[in-house]
Amino acid sequence: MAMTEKQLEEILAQYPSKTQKNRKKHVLVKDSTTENPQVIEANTRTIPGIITNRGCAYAGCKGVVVGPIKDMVHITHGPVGCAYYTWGTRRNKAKTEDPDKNFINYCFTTDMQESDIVFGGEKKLTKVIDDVMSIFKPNAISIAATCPVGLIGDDLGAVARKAEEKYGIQVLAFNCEGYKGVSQSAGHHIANNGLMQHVIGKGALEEAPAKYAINLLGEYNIGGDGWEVERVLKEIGYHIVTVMTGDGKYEDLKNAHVAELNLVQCHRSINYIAEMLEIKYGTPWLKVNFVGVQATIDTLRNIAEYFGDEALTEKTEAVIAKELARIESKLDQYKKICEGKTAFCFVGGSRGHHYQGLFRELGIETVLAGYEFAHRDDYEGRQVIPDIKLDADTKNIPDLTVEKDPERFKLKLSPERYEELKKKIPLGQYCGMNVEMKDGTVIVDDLNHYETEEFIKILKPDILASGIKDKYVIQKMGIPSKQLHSYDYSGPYAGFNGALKFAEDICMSFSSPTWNFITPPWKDEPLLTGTVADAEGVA
Amino acid sequence: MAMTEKQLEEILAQYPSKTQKNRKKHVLVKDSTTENPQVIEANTRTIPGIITNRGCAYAGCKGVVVGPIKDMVHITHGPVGCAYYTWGTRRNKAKTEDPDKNFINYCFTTDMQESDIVFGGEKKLTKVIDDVMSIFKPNAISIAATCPVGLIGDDLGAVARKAEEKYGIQVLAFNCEGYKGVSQSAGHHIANNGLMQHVIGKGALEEAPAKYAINLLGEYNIGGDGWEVERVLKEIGYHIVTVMTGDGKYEDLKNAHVAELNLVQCHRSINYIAEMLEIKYGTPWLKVNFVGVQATIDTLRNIAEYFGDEALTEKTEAVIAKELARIESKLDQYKKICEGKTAFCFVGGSRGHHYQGLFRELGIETVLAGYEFAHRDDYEGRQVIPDIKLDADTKNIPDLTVEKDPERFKLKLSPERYEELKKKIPLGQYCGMNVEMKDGTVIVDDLNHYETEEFIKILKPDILASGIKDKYVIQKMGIPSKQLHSYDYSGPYAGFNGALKFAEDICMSFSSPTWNFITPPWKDEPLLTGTVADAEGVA
Amino acid sequence: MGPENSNYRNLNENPCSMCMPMGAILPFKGIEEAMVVLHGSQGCSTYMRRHIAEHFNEPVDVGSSALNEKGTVYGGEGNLKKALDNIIKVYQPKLIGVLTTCLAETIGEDIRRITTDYLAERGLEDLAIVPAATPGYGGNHPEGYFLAVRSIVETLTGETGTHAKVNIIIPNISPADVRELKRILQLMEVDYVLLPDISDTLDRPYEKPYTKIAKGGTKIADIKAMGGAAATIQMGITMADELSPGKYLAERFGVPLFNLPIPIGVDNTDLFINTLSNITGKPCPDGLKHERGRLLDAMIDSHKYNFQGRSVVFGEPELVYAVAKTCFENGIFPLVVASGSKNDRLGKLLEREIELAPEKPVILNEADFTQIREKSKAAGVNVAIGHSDGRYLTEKEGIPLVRLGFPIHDRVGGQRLLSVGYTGTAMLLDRITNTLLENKYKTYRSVMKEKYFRDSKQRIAGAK
Amino acid sequence: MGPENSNYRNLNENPCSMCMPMGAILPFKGIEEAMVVLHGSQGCSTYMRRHIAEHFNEPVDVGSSALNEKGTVYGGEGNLKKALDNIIKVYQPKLIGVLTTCLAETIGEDIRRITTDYLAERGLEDLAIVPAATPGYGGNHPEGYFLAVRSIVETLTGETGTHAKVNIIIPNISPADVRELKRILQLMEVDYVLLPDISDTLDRPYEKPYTKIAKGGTKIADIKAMGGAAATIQMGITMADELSPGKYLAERFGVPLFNLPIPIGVDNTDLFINTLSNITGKPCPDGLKHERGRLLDAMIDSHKYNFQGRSVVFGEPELVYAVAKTCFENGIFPLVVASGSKNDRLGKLLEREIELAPEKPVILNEADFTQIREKSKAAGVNVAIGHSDGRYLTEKEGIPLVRLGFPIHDRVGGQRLLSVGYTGTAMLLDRITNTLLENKYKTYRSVMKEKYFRDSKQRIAGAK
Repeated sequence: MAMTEKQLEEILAQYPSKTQKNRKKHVLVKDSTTENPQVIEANTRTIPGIITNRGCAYAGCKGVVVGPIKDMVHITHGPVGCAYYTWGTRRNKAKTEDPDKNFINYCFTTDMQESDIVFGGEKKLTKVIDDVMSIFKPNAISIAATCPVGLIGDDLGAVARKAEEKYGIQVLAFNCEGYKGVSQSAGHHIANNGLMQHVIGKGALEEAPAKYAINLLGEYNIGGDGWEVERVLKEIGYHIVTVMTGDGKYEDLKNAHVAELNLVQCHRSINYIAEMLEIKYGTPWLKVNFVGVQATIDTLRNIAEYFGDEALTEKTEAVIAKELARIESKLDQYKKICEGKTAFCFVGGSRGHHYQGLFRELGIETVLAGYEFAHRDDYEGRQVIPDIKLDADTKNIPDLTVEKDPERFKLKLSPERYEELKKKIPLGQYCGMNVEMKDGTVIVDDLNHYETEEFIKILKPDILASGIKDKYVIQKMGIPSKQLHSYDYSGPYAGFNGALKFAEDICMSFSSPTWNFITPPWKDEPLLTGTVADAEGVA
Repeated sequence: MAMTEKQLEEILAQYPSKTQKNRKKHVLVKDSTTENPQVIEANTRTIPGIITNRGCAYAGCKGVVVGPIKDMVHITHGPVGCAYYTWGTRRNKAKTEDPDKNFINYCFTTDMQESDIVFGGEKKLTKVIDDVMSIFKPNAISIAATCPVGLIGDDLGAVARKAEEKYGIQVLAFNCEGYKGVSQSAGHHIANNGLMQHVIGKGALEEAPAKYAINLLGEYNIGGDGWEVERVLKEIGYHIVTVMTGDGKYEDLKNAHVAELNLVQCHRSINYIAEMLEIKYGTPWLKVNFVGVQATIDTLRNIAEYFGDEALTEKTEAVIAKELARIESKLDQYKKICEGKTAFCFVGGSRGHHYQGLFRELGIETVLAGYEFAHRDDYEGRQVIPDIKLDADTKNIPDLTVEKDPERFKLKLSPERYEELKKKIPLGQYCGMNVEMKDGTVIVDDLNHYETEEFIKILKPDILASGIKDKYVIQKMGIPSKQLHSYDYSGPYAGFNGALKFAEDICMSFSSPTWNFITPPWKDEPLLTGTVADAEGVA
Repeated sequence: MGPENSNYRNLNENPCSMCMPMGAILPFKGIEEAMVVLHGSQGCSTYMRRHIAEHFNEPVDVGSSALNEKGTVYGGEGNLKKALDNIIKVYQPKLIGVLTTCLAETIGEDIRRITTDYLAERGLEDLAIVPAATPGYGGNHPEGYFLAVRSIVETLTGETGTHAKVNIIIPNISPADVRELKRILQLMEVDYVLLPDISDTLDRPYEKPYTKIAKGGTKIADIKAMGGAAATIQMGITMADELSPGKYLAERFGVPLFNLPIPIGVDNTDLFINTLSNITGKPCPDGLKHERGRLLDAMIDSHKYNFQGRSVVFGEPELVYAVAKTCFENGIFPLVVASGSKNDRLGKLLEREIELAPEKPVILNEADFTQIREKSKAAGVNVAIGHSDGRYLTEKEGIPLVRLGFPIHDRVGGQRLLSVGYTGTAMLLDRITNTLLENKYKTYRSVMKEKYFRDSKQRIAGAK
Repeated sequence: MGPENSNYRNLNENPCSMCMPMGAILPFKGIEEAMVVLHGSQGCSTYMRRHIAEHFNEPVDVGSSALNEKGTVYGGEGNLKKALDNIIKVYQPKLIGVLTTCLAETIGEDIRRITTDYLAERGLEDLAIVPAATPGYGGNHPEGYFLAVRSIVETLTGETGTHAKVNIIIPNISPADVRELKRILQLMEVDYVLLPDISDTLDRPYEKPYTKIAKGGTKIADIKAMGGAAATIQMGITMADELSPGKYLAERFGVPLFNLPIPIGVDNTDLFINTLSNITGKPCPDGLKHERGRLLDAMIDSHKYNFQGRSVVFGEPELVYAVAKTCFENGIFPLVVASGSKNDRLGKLLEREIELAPEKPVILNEADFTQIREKSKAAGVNVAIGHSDGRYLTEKEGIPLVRLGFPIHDRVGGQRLLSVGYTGTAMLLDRITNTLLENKYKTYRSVMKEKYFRDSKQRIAGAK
């Protein structure tokens, strides 16, 4: 079922006129026949009063990027709520080699009180760092600011520096107050800058300790995704220097500079670092996608292509063949259940794009997709980056400019080889989501509850992939929902095993007999119809 | 609070006259001033329609005595119910050295159907034995008959003999049909005879493998009682040949003849065997009581006295001192809560007697006591045995006559030493419960629900020690109940630790704030009295 | 889908059922001022009182004729009459159920004659005595239950004028369930006779003074008039016709019978509500519709967790049917459906559900727990639903048990477990779903470790 | 018995509370046709919606003024008005709650003025806007909850004629609890206004078509008339006077206030029932008396198991008080009583119970789970009662958790948990007792082994 421009206009017509005008730029009905590629507005201010699914800069910085680093203590400087709200909620898994150095299940906050707001919170923060050091002795500490911190002028940097001097460990201060930028995207940027500036490259390694050394960027190990990806990569023979940041370690992160290649899974949250790593250390980055069987296969082949080693290529094919043999027939079973169905796919990061491929493999067409906090390049491809006009909110996020590291820069590829590879594999490239979507499908930036409902009424999808905030709106409308933030406590969904698990979980929604009951019999059916046969009437 | 004869008569007057006459003989108000000791009728037929707490012969044989032997498979031959009802309900604990030879958690039955009743159940029983042998390979098997088996003429003995021939293990047949005798006491007798005739003395041992070898008879390890007793006995230095039958082993039982002394805990259920062991093997028996601190101490000293070894006596005193030091102050705390309270103590076996001492140690006076299935000697002492007239029901239980074993009989004590010891310790003696009860207290044989209620109304006890069948009658009357059959899933209550645990559990009933609520405020109190103070009235 | 032949061996090892008179006692406990006597060995009464008391945590007075060896030779008539004398004097009941046992049936006691004679001899015109032949080998406790209800109706119900009441005949469900049925009937404004009604008698409030027979229970006058009712709704679809009280009322008095499942699950509850509407012409009230909506909402919220459930359902056939159906509705697909009874209807009734299910369950008749355990293990069951004896499935196989039915002796509140109607179904489902979730979280680390770190010693943190 | 000084360190490690606006959102969800807007960063609204939705499994639409850096400099008035415009257009609410956040309060936004201006500018006479100042640092979510209710009353309630209704002001309890209170009020034949009423709005039935704002909630007209009520019963004894809506109604309109605990436990429920009787002159009906009797009966049946309970109770002070009291009543003596809030009433209110208890509990104010865990471990606690975050007590210390309160995110059915009134108390107690029993059976073998066979390799079978 496709969407007409008229239907779209009717939906938007319910808004006040200013809002209508604004939202119109954030919604496209895909049309590949236009003279110029379609433009979508993204990464602009959220309209007040729209029930957006977006979060804030603190969420992007502490919640997404910095939080999963397991051997650091992450202190939320602010009133108690914000720390609480990021406690375990992203389901970033982490295994522990050293149980005393895994703080992933902990939540630390200065729990600022009214007096701290009035008199300043630096003192309390300093004491909290003292507490943390005396109890936990982490390898490093991060401090994330919430809204009031910037407003009352607490100098996190100064507190952090003093603590660094006192304890001889790194204390990273992130000024990621919630009001900064227009979404969590600002927080990713702030986090990336901080990690780049203070952590990466601080390690002692000059060279990778093994062949085929790679970093996995933008993989947060939700539900164990990263573990599945690592399983396959290790089997082929890659050495993973660091994962940013799912099940990630501060100690590994410091040596990210030694990798031969950076894999970028979530483009939005981590492309800053990928870019800077290339400039500073000469490490190219490759856009990868481990969501979906074919995407995983393509990705594995692309990585092998990059290294250009015959044995590696052979091993890659062998692993692909083995994995396929193991899962294909099971997937086919699931496909029978899914075939012909349609989905909405609205998530943050790159998932709004990635999961379309996996849906397609199951026979499910994505009829509407979008991102919570993307920039235009996530939709239209990186080629539009030069054309993007930055608004004031984005400009306010300090940009980090890096240069070639005089000692550690190492060209991993000759410029010729680079250009040659670029034609074959997405080296330093990302084409965005839009190009892969069919004409007539809908692309929506920053979808809200109202629009969700309206689009559902028109497009009548069979399933919605989204988050918990809209999950119950969707289900109350009688449509199964698949949470792609927390996977409904399931997962992993990445790689081969993940595709299978995803297929299983999606089929669950279609197969569960529960959905047979959503129309009460007294509304649509006469009394006793279809059931009276069960009753044994004896007159 | 004591009971007058008049009150007693009023209670019994509610019965039809025949019943009244009968029951009168089963109830005494203790009076030590009578010329001759008071006589109580016991072990006579239960009056139909009285809500007795007694069970049947099957319960006494399979449920009590034979069932706890852990390395045997016990098959209930009958319809499914009787097997089910004895499945785990006695809480006989058993530890396992060999997990494949502990069947305590299992329940086996031939599950007789109507056709088996019509055509006979021997075939099915034979097949069930085949099943058991092929699956479990036990060291021995018992078969217990339920009501219909005897009536339809199944020859258990014949089936058992054939199975013994086929499998080369012992298969013991017990004709313990439910209608035999007047209570479970008949079943004890049947079980005792069977074990004596077929198991004890069949072992290879000629001598005890260690010094101070004893058997512990009539200890069923409910809630772990036997473990606590064994703990103390072993610490002193006794070697326990076998326990009959709590946590007991068929393999050990076979060598029961080598012990130097038999300890009899539950007089009622096991005195037959104790007597026969003395006749056949020359092993004296000592009445012991491990319920209560002083009783345990007395018992330990008596045993030491029997062996007459100085080191043993010293070790006994050392253990007593150590245990006392450990528990005394705690017991004193509990005693403060219990002091001055009164109890009913009505249980089977010897517990109606034993627990009175433990109650007394806590400051609780027993104002009514009795047994479910005792004989007169359990009340009045073994000296009345010659005077007891056996009724037809008891006579129907075949008596086993044993003689000196020509090879294995060994006089453990010279007749002189025996007589000398008898003056100091209860060797071969039991004085019964009555002698220890105070004047004015009530002694009831085969107490029923109606009488329980009536006695409660008059004697207003603070706690009732009884079983689960009357537990809820008691509690509905607003009085705490302590189950002394299954210990309310608590225990152990024997020995030093047990006394402490019992004290704790009893205090629980007195201390639990729950009992403060048993009168609804709208019945006895004006609205809002005592509680309105909590409400903050602002007019 | 016929049941598996359960009699692959003769041994019943760890039984999943009790005997007939045990089941027959229960309905008598749900009639006003009633007592019951077992004609047989006193042990029968003692064992059954013990087990019933342990489940309900209530006094359970059951008399016995205390037959002894002499009785087996000369007959038990004298004993039974004595028992009746004593019980009448002390309890003053309005009705006495007289049940036989293995012993009485094997020696051929004619309790109908004895009790008829007794009433005549004693001139007790106001007392009703209901005899029922329930030998332990004649069936299991569920059959005993229905037979007793049928005997009650056969003995008491007579010719009467027609009236608008609906007979509601129920199986062995919890007092809380009975109260919930009564609440629904009240919401539906249905005038009814519910038989038997244990809601007060076997879950009686603490109250002074203690009375020997609990207040409450179905009124005898109401039972007498059941033949004139507008219809009978009987929750007894798994029961044979000869045990069916509803069938008797239909055949003898022409009362239309609607034989329905216990209203657990959406379909079963819809059927109950719709049948009531059909009989009375009264619509489903808004309040109930909301409860239904809330149940659906709960089912949707839990459907992904439930779909990971692989269940074994065991116990009394009537309850097993309703619960299995509910499991099917929620994707908690039953892989083992077991009852200790001889019952060939259970499997047939589930045929449609089984056909649509992704895996076919094993239907076990005359099952013991050894079979149930073996089949559950083989099928990869991850949740058990049934009475307390299923705890062995947890202990031996790690399969968590959702306690439901009779008996529940290792937890409190079996009498307060609510599972019928829309609201009760939601409560039952929450218990099942949360059991699945608890087990999932408990085993998460080991599962992930097995999958991704089999060969390492690394520990995994951060579950959920 | 003063609380322990919890601030022995500055670090809050694993918090036991959320922030003020989180609590303030909830009451607005219990008013008919109401919406709520957070004035601040959009992240606040997103986080809180996420957490509320996860607990209730319901849609939770909460607007945000989406303030950005510019707003922090020039003020957020424009954004807030835009937010109101959009919400009014799309949701057409009858009432909008406007709550501040850390950001709005730190920059000093005057929402009372802004919203007053807004209504005037737009000419929206039928719309009510309730502003409430709820900075994240101003208290925790329980304080936010009561402050919001007080703001609602302060804004809406006006002079009115007296009437016979009773105001029932309730804290954050489950929708099932609210329904149970309403059932009790109906049984007592009390005419009432219950504020806020989330029983339908945050536990709404599946129903077609979907409506943006759930049906149900307290009627605005009723709230307006609360000043004329016969009395107020407020379940908010742990709350400071300045947060007390009932106190306001008493002082402003002279409505007599009965500030009571949540009716969990016998005493607390008696107090509620008796207060209702006292106000209305109506007696406690038989049905309720039976429920009370059944609760007592259940308490007696479980008292030995309960007496072995050593509990930690944590969460929102009002719930903690009622549950701790219930634990005292049943001998499940609380050894740690903890709330994340600053609250000096909790310990004082429990003084009498503490005095009678065999061991004195630790009262923790402004507690985090690290403290709760340490104190629970030290006290040998064997059962925890509180919301899902207490699962760490299970994971780290093996203390089983009875889930109760808000939030419950690792099990289903938090919205259906029933704990108030006599029947609810029995259900809560069964959950606690069975948790104790389950744990006891699970650890029985190891306990016995430790005690009797420490030095042997013997395994123990035959538990129970």
